[in-house]
Amino acid sequence: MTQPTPIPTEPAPLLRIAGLKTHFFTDDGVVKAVDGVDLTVEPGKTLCVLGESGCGKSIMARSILRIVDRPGRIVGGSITYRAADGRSVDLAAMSPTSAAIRQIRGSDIAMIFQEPMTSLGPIQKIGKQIVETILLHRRMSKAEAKETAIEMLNRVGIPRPRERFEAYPFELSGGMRQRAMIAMALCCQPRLLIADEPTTALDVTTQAQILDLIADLKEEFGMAVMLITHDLGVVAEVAEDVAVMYLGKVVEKGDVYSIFEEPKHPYTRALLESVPRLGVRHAGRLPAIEGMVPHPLVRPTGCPFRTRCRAFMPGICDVHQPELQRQGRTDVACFLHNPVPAHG
Amino acid sequence: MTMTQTELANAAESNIDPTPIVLGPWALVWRKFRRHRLAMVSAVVVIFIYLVAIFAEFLAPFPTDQTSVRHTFAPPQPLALFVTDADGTRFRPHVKGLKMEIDREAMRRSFAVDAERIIPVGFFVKGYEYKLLGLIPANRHFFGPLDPRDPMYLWGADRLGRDMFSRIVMGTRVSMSIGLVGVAVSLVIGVAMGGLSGYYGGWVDTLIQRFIEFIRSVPTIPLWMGLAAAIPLDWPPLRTYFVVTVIVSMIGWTSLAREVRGKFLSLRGEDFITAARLDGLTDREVILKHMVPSFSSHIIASLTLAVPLMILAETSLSFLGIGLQPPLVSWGTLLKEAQNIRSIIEAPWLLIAPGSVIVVAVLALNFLGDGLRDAADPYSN
Amino acid sequence: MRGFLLRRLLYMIPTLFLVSITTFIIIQLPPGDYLDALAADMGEAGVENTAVMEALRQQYGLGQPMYVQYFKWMKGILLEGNFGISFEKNVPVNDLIWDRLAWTFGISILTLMFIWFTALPIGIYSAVRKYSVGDYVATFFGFLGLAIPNFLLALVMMYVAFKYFGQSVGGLVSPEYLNQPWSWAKFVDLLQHIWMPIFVVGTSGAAALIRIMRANLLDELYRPYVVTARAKGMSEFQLLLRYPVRVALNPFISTIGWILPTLVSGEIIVAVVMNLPTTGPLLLRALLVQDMYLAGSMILIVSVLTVIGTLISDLLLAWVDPRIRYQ
Amino acid sequence: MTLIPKRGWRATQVAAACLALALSGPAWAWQEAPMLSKMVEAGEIPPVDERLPAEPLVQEVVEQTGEYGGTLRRAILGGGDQHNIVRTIGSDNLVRWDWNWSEVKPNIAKSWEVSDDATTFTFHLREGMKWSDGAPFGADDIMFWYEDVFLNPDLTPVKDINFVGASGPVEVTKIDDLTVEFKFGEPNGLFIQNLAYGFSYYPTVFAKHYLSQFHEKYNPDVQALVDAEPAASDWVQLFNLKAGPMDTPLFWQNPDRPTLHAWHLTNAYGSTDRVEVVRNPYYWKVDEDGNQLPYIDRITYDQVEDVETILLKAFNGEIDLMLRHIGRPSYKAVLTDNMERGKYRFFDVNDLPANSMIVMMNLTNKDPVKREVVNNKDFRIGVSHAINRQEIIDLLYFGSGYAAQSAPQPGSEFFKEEYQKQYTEFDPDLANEYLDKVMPEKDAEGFRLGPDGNRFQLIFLVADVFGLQYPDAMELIKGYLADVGVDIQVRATDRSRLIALHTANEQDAYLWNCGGGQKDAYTAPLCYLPMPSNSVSWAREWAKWATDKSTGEEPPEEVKAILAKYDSVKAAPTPEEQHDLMAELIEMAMDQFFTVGLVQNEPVFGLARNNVRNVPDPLPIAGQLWFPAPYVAQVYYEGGQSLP
Repeated sequence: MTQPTPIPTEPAPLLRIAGLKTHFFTDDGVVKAVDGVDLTVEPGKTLCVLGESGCGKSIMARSILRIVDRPGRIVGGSITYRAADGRSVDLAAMSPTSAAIRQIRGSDIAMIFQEPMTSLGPIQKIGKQIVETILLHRRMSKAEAKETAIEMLNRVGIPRPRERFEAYPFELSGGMRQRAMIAMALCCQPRLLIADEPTTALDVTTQAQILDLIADLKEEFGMAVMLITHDLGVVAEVAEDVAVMYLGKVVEKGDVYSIFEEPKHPYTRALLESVPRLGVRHAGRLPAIEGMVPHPLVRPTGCPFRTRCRAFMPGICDVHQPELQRQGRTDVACFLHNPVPAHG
Repeated sequence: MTMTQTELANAAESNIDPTPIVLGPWALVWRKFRRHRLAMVSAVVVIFIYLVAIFAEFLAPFPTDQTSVRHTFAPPQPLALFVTDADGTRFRPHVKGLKMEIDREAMRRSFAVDAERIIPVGFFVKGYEYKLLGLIPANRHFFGPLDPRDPMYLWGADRLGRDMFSRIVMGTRVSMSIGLVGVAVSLVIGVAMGGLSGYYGGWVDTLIQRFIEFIRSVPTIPLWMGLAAAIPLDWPPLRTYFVVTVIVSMIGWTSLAREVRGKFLSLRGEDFITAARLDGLTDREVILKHMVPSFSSHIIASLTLAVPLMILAETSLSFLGIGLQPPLVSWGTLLKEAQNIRSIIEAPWLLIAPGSVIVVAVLALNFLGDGLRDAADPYSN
Repeated sequence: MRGFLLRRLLYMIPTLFLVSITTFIIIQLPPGDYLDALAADMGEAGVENTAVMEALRQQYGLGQPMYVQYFKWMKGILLEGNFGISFEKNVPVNDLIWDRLAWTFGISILTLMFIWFTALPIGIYSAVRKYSVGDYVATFFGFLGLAIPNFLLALVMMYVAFKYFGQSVGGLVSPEYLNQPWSWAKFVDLLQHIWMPIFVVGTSGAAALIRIMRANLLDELYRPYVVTARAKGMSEFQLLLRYPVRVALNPFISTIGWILPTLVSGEIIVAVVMNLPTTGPLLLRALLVQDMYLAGSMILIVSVLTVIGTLISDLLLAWVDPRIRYQ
Repeated sequence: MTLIPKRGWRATQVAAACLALALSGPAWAWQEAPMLSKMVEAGEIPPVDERLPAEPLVQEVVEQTGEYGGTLRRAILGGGDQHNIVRTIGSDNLVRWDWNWSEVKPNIAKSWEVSDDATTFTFHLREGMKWSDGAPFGADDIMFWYEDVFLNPDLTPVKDINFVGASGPVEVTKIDDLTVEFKFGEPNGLFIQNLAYGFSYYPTVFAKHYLSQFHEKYNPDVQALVDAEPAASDWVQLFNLKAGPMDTPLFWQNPDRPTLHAWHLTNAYGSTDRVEVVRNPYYWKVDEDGNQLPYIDRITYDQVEDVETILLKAFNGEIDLMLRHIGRPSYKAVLTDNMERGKYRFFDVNDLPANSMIVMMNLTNKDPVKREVVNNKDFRIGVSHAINRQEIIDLLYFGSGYAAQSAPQPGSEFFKEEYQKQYTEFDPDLANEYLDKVMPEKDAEGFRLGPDGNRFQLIFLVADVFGLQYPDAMELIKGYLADVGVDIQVRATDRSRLIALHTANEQDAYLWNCGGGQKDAYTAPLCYLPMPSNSVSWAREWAKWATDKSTGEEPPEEVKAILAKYDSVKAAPTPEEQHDLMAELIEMAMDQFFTVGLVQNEPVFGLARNNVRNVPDPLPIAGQLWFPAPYVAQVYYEGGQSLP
């Protein structure tokens, strides 16, 4: 962070992540799952975090709520959350078990997960799990909480919500479960919803319904959404802002139009090329990104993407680490665009 | 993500850093196991115990049935390494002699250390004859008094003046093999029954589950007593030993079968099993080539945990007087002989020595099994 | 659910039938009969009385073929609830066992409570703080509890109680309270004695339970639903108890049904060493002297308890785990 | 059930009082225990003068006149330990042995006469003697036993050998209410001796007034009682249940049954944690000062499951007087250590069988080869010489005891050192010499071959009985015999299986002991000639033949001669003739050398709290001699209660 962040013209961001590093201290070595991420989430906007599996986007999201399982630990950076009363807190500095962070979880920032099958308590009724959340954060009686929960179930499009209130997770279909999850996440009207690949496990039709639902609710509640996905289609559909992550770093970010129209980072480009498009004929196979994601313990020196980069520049990319810098309409971390530092 | 997977084949040619070697499942198990330090230590202990069992005669300085009138209830003699006399201090392993006095009124012998009398102890000394591994005639023993007629009771002597150390060493063979043989019997029955039950399901499963429930509903001790009492008396001790082992293994196979069944049930729905079936493999092949390997590490772990149960079961049998009979020596029979107030008060070593050996062996086996179980699923966590 | 229950009840019939036959065979397996045992007792006392034997052989109907004895016995049980008489005590089996069964259940339940109250927290701790010093200590003592044969522990504890506390050993009450009606003082005396068998029997049970709880909980602790609960803002303790522990407890609930029968017959040796008025010593003695109907009835009762216990376990499991219930 | 004795007492009360007034002179002023005085005051029982017979037995005390009071605490094993009670309170027969076991004295019978030909025995009972419920005891009770129990084939399918002569069972006749006559078809010189031993309790334990209700002859409605008793299906079973033999648990499971014992049961043995017996207010013995016995109020038997617990109880001072279970050499040391804590002392017990450890080889083995070999006396001599008895004694018994054959022991009128010492010296060469005469051939491993050319092998059964470490001894014996080329296999088993096997004549050999070392040589010569027995069988088939010529197997002439000699002992009318004939018999038996005796133990011991007095020391006991039972009544506590 050599440069001061430019003073935004828009209202202050809801969440500002700066230099976040979340590392896993395993017996085999340190896995740098998140290694210096800078992001901002604007109020009422949808940010899509895009990246392959294992690029650290889920860990980054969990770091915000401080629910990273051991042996993972935040080792650097800050997560500044601006609360409704205008005060800012650094979530990264909080103890993960403190009452302060627990108040934010579920209430200010809620999260839904990719596996609706396993993300709900298996032997507790759906309704009970929602009511539990409400009672954690809102002062109301159990009966009121129940009504709120049923109302919420209704709102997320679950038919016969009063009946479903008494259902167990395994009695619901995947889509219904994800709706229930969303109901649970939104029951306290959070200001930020983090959705971690919420549609991966669902079939295509349901995926669309869920995405629509999230978009609708976002409008309705005026909340911000951080959507984590590897699916460019999803990004295209719902995103306002996009951040592309690779190996624990944001390699490019910007508004969705800029990224799609003018991707700058070779990785972003490769991602976009690998998506089949209607009306575009490919000569042979769909182009794919060469190579594999490196082993988490063997991070390449210099630019993390250099091992797979078609524009690899020996002597530069394997020596220096590119920083995220504003280039035109997006921020990008690539020496094709950024100046190469004089010394390593 | 599909794109990385499709590119696997091309990966080698591109500018790739050396990726860590991809380990096979067994290597992964071993790697995880190695990290479990307690289990590693236990593994060493268990191997040591089995070595003792194999080379028992070589390690035991005296025959198990060698009695000594002058040394009934002789206390343990500490092994000293150095001798200090007029010529200075020299390395000379020895034990001190014992002076015995008889208190006729209280009917007891009391022993005092005879500091004057030094019984030199050496390695690879000559002693009683035996067959190493049951084949090679030998008379050398790992250590013992230089003169085999001299007394040396490192762990004390029992009521007939027999050397407890030798008896425990020899008992290791019976006790530890009862565990192994018993487990082997349990394994065969358990995997067969559990496998059938879990693989076929339906009425086979119902039948076998009812059968297991039935076996388990018969209380163990009466079952043991009934079976043990039905052994004809004119059977030689070794055959009786084998039957006792089979009896002991009755407790093991049902739980193993349940475990195997559970694994089968969960595997049955897995894609790779379905794929194997669609490939036209016979049931036998599917079971042996695909299912058994995928849970064999679990089975090994449960087996390791079953061995100590068998060892303890044998001690219970011995306690009831329906287990092994003299002249066979096992830890259980040794413990039974010491199971009385008199031993606790007058000769605690009779209880402590076999008791601690059992505890150590069972502990080690349990830790080992625990470590194996933790390591058994290399993909967990 | 009703179909499930009905099916299970139906399965019980052949199992119980098989159990009754096996029981009968087991008690007949050893050569000889009660009179041989009686003769042995008399012989060891130096008493020679051959005339008595013949009279008693008729008294006990021991000359009849086995299947006749079996049918007589079963008929009595099924039609009149009459388990036959004890040869050695010469009273109906019914008069002997219920009292002792009550004691056994009492001790079993207390032991169970002891096990649960000690083992569950330790097991949970052990899982949550996996590989911590506390976990190693718990593991070590857990396995130690498993490794020490119960009867050894019983004898040593009795000796310690005698030697250092001057306590009257054996039994559940001091001699002065034997055959006395219940009073507060007797109850206090009972409490002073009863902890010992509970501890001895409980240690190995607790040890096993710690291990199982730890393993079960470790399986659950990193499941996504735990993360969900955490993301909701629940405190660690709350979410631990409400979600993973609750799920990890299921296997235990399913073993409640098993506990009674194992404690009835499983701790025979401890009961003998510690002189408890439970079914164990009675059963052992009955087996040793081939007190046929007494031994047979007790084995049968234990077996029936096991079968019923399994049923109860399955029902309980279905009750606490909706996933099973709705299958 | 409890109603009946009460009614009986009321019915007889008047008559008894009249009798007492009319017949008992006021020569004695009887004293009674304080606990009974209270009961008299409360009107629960009649005064002592009316309870005692006109001529109570005046019991000589061992040390001095005692004090009343206290509870004698003992422990009893959970099952099969009825002899624990029998031997403290059970043995009170028509006549008794004195406490030195030297002479038969009056007991329930105040006197008796024997006809010159030793066929007829007339007993005079004590006038005004009562059962423990207060009902009078008399000749009718004995006749009830004889006519309705003993002669009833359902109740007594096999007659007790003590009441059967060669020509049939004894004939008992009532002369008057206080006189009965026992008449045998031929002389029975041992009858009085036999009657003094424990088993002969039969005539005086069947209380007619109580038991007749269970007898179909006296109670036509007995079926109603049968129906009410779940443990019985007909009146015979019911009767046996209410009137079981004393040496089985049955007797001690009916607390309602009136007895003539010093204490009577308050609850049934086996059903609770403690069996308690309380003094019989009608006990018919007094001390020399006219105090009614017993001195001690009650005896408790705490039921335990394990001998170890009894030991711990003894250490804790919770055992007041006991020798059963704990008087074993191996416990001596720990008991000595805790003497101060438990406040007890030891007394000697003269338990001297013919031998404590006898190798009984089956002379009527089903296997012809084994039978041929073991029947050869040279084989048995060889075996005897091969065994190192001193080592067994040193190892197992701390050197106490001595090598001995099964023979009359020192102190016995038949003792001869040559009997005791024959073939006992340890001499493997001599053993080999004898064995070579029987089985000269050996196989490659040095084991002798039997006459059929196969290795000769005997399977020895061994059970851990008498607390004498038989299994350990057997391991040693196995080694000794292997040294002289005899292959034996040891099979440890429990007692009942051992009994089952040898009563089926399916054993080769086993270790046991044998009575007949002392006075009981006359009545229990189990190792001198083949006799039917539950536990001793070295020639079961011959013994069968001896009792019934149509069964078993005819023994060789020498054995038949011994059997005939025993008949002549029984027929001899005078003690002198009996002695001479018995001595001849023993001489013959010693020459036959039926069994190989190994060890004679030194006297064992009993334990008494320090203030327990009047304990016979040494106390003789034997299989038949149920001591100290008749003499516990005069045991007392100094201070009237057990030490705290």
